[in-house]
Amino acid sequence: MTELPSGAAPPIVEAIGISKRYGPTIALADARLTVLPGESHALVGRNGAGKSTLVGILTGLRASDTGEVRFSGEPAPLISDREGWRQRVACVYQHSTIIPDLTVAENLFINRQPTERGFISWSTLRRKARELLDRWNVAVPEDMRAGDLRVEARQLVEIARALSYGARFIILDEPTAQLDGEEIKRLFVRIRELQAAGVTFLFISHHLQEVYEICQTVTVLRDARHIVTAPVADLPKDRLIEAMTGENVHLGVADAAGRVRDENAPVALTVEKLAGDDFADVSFTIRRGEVVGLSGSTSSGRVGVAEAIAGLGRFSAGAVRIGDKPLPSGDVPAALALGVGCVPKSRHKEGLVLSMPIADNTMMTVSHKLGPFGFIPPAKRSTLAHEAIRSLGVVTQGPDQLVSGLSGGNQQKVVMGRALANAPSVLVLMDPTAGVDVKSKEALLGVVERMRQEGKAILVVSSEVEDLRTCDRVLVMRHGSIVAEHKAGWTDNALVASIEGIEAQ
Amino acid sequence: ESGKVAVDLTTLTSPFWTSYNKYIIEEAKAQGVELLEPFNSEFDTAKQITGVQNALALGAKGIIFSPFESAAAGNVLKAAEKAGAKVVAVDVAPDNGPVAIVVRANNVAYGEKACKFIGDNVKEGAVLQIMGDQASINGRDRGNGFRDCVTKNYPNLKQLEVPTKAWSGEDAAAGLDAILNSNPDLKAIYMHAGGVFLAPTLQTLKRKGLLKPAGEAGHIIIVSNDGIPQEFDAIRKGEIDATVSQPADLYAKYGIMYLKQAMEGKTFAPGPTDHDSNIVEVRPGVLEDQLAAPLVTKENVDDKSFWGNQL
Amino acid sequence: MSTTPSTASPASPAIRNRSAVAMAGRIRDLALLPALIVLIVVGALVSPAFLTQANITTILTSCAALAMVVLAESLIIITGKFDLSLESTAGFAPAIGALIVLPVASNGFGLELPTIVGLLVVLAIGAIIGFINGFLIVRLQLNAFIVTLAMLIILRGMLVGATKGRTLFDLPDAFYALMIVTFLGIPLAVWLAALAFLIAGIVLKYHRLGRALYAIGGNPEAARAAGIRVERVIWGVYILGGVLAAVGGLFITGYVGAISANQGNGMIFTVFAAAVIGGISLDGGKGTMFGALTGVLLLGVVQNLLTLAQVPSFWIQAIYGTIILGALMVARLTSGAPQT
Amino acid sequence: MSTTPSTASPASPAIRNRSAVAMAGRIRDLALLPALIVLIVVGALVSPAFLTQANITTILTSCAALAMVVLAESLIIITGKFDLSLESTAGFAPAIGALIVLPVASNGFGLELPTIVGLLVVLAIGAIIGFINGFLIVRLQLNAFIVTLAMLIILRGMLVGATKGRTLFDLPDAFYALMIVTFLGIPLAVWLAALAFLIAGIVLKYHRLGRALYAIGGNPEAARAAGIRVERVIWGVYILGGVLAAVGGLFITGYVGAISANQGNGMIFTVFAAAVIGGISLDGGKGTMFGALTGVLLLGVVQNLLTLAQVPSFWIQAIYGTIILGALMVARLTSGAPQT
Ligand SMILES: Nc1ncnc2c1ncn2[C@@H]1O[C@H](COP(=O)(O)OP(=O)(O)OP(=O)(O)O)[C@@H](O)[C@H]1O
Ligand SMILES: Nc1ncnc2c1ncn2[C@@H]1O[C@H](COP(=O)(O)OP(=O)(O)OP(=O)(O)O)[C@@H](O)[C@H]1O
Ligand SMILES: O[C@H]1[C@H](O)[C@H](O)OC[C@H]1O
Ligand SMILES: [Mg+2]
Ligand SMILES: [Mg+2]
Repeated sequence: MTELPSGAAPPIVEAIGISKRYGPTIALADARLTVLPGESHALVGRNGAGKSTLVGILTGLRASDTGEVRFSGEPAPLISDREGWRQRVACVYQHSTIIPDLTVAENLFINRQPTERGFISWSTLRRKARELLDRWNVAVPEDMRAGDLRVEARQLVEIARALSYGARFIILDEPTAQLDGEEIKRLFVRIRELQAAGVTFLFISHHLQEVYEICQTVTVLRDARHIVTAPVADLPKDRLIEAMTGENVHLGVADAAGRVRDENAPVALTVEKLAGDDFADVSFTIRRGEVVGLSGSTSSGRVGVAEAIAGLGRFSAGAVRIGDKPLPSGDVPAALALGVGCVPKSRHKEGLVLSMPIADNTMMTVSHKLGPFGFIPPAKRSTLAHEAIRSLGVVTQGPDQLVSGLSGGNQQKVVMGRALANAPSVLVLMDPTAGVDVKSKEALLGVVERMRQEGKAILVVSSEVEDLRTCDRVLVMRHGSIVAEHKAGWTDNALVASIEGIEAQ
Repeated sequence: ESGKVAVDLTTLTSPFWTSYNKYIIEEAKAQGVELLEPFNSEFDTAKQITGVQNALALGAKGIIFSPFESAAAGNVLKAAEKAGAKVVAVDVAPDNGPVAIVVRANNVAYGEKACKFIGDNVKEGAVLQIMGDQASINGRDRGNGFRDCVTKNYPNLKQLEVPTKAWSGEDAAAGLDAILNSNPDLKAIYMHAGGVFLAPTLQTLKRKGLLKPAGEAGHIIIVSNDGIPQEFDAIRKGEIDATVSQPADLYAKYGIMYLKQAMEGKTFAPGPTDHDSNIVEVRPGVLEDQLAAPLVTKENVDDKSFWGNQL
Repeated sequence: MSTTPSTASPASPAIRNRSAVAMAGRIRDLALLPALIVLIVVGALVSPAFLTQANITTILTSCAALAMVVLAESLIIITGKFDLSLESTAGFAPAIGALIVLPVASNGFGLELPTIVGLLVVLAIGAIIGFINGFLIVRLQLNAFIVTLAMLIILRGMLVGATKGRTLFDLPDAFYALMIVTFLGIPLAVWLAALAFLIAGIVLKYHRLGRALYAIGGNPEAARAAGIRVERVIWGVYILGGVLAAVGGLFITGYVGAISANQGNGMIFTVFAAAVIGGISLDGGKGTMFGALTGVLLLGVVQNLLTLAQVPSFWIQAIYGTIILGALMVARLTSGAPQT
Repeated sequence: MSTTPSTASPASPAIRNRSAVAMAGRIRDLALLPALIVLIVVGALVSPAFLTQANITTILTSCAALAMVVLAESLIIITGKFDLSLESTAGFAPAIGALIVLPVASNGFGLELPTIVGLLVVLAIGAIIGFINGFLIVRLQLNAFIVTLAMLIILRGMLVGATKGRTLFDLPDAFYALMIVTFLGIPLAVWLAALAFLIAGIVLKYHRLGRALYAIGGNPEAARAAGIRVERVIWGVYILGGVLAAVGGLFITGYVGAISANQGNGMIFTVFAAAVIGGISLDGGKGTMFGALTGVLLLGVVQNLLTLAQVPSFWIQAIYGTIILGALMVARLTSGAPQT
């Protein structure tokens, strides 16, 4: 695709004819990728297209079945030569590569701790770690246990670490999926700086506007194959989506602004003077058929509130009522019984049992209702699971596939399926579309819209503008309290400014 | 003034050893010996040594111990000697001194007695040993005594063996059960330790419908070893035919007696004793009072002199 | 939304043959079958007695107690926990039941309670031990490995203490009944073990409680978020495990015809071996009752075979270990998946 | 906060008191100290002999072998793996070393090789066993628990087979030297164990290799991504573990003065108990050598104390278990963290 001007430097990485199978699954089929020095190159594709697999191959973590990888014209090092790979490419993988029981500082310098006469100098290590964290504005103590980091901080630590390797080529696999707006901005500033200093990026994201924002070239994978590589300028959004999906589709989520709502619908969820670990005195109500957004930056307390409503977290004061029934603190079964469905913040932590099939995961919240005496009739199980797979568009081999074998976006759909299975009257969705591809995201938000029309009350907890677009109003939290409310029809700028605490005028 | 005495127990979970433990306590009282709490070394030589060390720290001046293995006694003896304590070994002879005297019976002879009894009653066919732990000297001696005797004297007998780990009754039951499938016409069994193998053996035979009292057709000749009361009962009922009475009472009685004398400075010499046995110098410097371990059969099972009849 | 979300289109390369998927799930459970079949063939060649009905009964009978304890342990492992104390429960529970029934003359406590009370107490003791383990692990959040190891040592010790090391003979017949009474020539204990495995298998596969065990073992946080009462279920599984182990202990008593003060000692290694080679993952959340059962049978067949083959007793252990390792390798080769 | 990006503001909830954070890391290692101190005080009250120099030497000497094997096991557990076979290595390796040195008359093979060869072979056997375990686990990706359990059974069996169950005695003095030769009144073995713990402690804390063990135990994928040669390190740790266990076996030999065919049997439970109550997490990636050492000492002190206190022998085990459980609870209370 990309024409090499004669005499130009060779591609910083070139992968040709890459194929990879996982058992019967073809993750990559004769895929190729060429990244030129100095550019920021986007890699996009739907969930399960093979992006992460390609990343694994480009960083030497897994061997491809066929094909060849070259760095600056040289053949790639042997798989066993980790040092060789590390000099050529650094990476933030999609799955966490934090070692939970080590400190943040050590995680930053794992296997390259500064030594004096062969022994690690912990003081130097801490100092260097502090420097690195400060350069990144990562507000965590360097001697904190890394496993205690919040997802966002963990992601930032990983990014800081990848950048600190000093490699001239850096791969970021969905770095923004867990970050809030402010953090993303900071990341982009940094990427541009590094790019100006000659560093090359391969950037994976399901937020296509980010691709346009910082990338010059884009490569599209679809169904394990290479589809196109072109300058971003040549591929406007609809054509990019067409390349990703193979269909000419019009995407667009129903904006809540034009909606007609029954202002007098009964109140479904009441939150009254709720207080907990990182929030206090939070009050709001949601009526049936209403979608309310709860936004704010990472540590604003929005997740704490949402988890308290879903029974996942405890509250110390105040009350939550579903209809007119009070919800006990920290009691998921009670919340479920009262009709609260929930997509938790972290799908890996609370959302999924990776070692179990899709069917079991989706049915986990309702397993007591399926058959006599708690038995789960196989036919019912199968019907329900197929239904969930169909309605949410999960790309899978079938209900009996283990969730661990799904791509990240498809895993997210299963979490949504689990929340919906209970036929909830109140839905609490935390970052419901994290890591979900554009088209699937639409499908998920479409589900939200359908639930709304059925008269559910929906709380969308997110800092993503696109998720909040479906909301009738957005509550913004800061430092544990609600500080603003935006009716549908807000401008992006106003909302973002409010989230970040810059009172836009 | 005599000083305290420590007693080492090989295990606390075999009826033979629990009886021995009981006798030790009784004899100590009877003979006026101040006893420390006996310690259980659970078939483990290292535990035995730690136990002896601890006893010495408590000021023990005499030790009665039953090495799991002859060869493994050396460090116990050295530690005791260093602390000026006298030692009497019971049940197993240490390979070398210094030991005041050894009180035991000949375990090879146990196997031979069983072999003779079976050989005299069974002309041909399969005979089975249910073996003690082969990592213990008593298990090995009994096995070799029986095996060599059969090979030499009764070549018409086909020898079979069931091994057990740590004298496990379950191993005995499972092994016997299997052997009865491949050799349904089994003629005789020698159990190395009735204390642990009696119940599983009888239970297995009962389950397979093969427990025929002596005299009935199909009766399997069974010789046991240890001499606990349950074995005597089984002999009376005709369920088994004989057992070797390993003298738990005399082990305790003479163990305490010799130790008391040794602590008073007495030394011993080879020759006959006043209780129907001989002191023999089995190795240079190692004297052994070889107590009798009589074979108990239907004829003499009610003899009150057996310890198994006194409990 | 203009277009339907991309459902599993048959053209997608990510789609596999459905039955292949189902197979993959099964393989872990079936991994031991080839090794088991090889052993059975070898057995038939080595000894004509091996495949007789009597010998098959022998194998099943000798495995019954192990099977019960393996069942208990498997449930606990699937839930992501550990219980080492099951082996001592298998000794302690029947012993206490017997002690309260036996007269002083037979080394009992002299309470001479009715036999049925004794038997119920056996089960109750199992439940109580499981309850205490559960309390310490779930409530006090102590480490399961050490709690149950300490419990193992305590119970072993209490058994020795309560019996003064003496073996309990002359128990009421009811204590032996499970092994003595047969149906179709096979002891009740075997039927009971089979039934227990069947029920456990069905519940694990088709009942929400069973699925909850897998969910908890796979990801307790996610299970909690899905409304499963994780602590309560774990606690319950420990109690059930204790009861099953107590029943296993009654099987041993019936098998051996007495209760020695070291009944059950050393059994837990074999229990873990059977469960794990049967495909129960120590990480939790994985494995089936069928797999665990093949693990039990494999060990039972090997033991039986080694006796029938009259392997020299000095080498029998070494060969036993080698066969286990061999079976593990065969399972690895046939399943193709790394073992966890 | 107006516009500045959220830099490390002291108000941020993510920030904790730094020294508190550092403490939290330590607590796990120190958790056993209170229990240990209580025991020592109790010991001093119960028996005047307890705090004598002789008795302290007794405790240390009796713990030395356990300490070596616990060290080996801790390294392996930190790496996220398992080794049950260490106890049999502690028996097998010295036995083979002795067998090739001893004449036939002393139950040896009759090769009568020089003593130094025998001692080197002891270490080599340890290394080879570790190598084979590593091969099966790392290369063939077999389950570590079962591989090492099978290895345990095989080695136990081979030891009985090779010695025909007999005890090996009359070994060259060098086999006993570590326990016989003393320095400042304390056997070399104790010094060696202390040195080994010290080195291991330093390497684990201050060397990249040591940190690699934690990284691998914590998240092998991440460790691999960071350039750690995960397989090679795990394999190496198994080999080292084998060698350490072999040395531990030599300690036992020196302590006992002979090698019996069941040297080491049953030890592995105690090894795990010491490591885990010492704060080594079975999940891998957690724990320190200091913690493991306190675990060893705790068990040694309890054993010694129970004897000195003249606890009735029938109840000694039960009390032993209860004290372990008590220590665990004290550790839980003082550290305040759930145990893993
Ligand atoms: N280790 C694995 N074992 C089996 N299948 C795998 C494995 N890794 C990936 N796959 C499969 O390969 C395909 C490609 O997965 P990959 O993770 O590369 O997708 P992706 O493009 O990164 O998706 P997403 O956008 O959701 O992160 C998927 O069908 C996935 O299920
Ligand atoms: N069948 C499988 N077996 C093992 N690993 C798999 C399998 N399928 C996918 N994976 C791994 O897990 C990942 C699939 O999920 P993905 O990477 O999309 O994570 P994710 O859910 O997006 O992570 P995060 O929540 O942190 O964004 C792949 O990168 C792949 O390496
Ligand atoms: O040495 C053995 C003892 O003589 C008795 O027979 O019980 C089993 C073993 O302890
Ligand atoms: Mg991906
Ligand atoms: Mg993803």
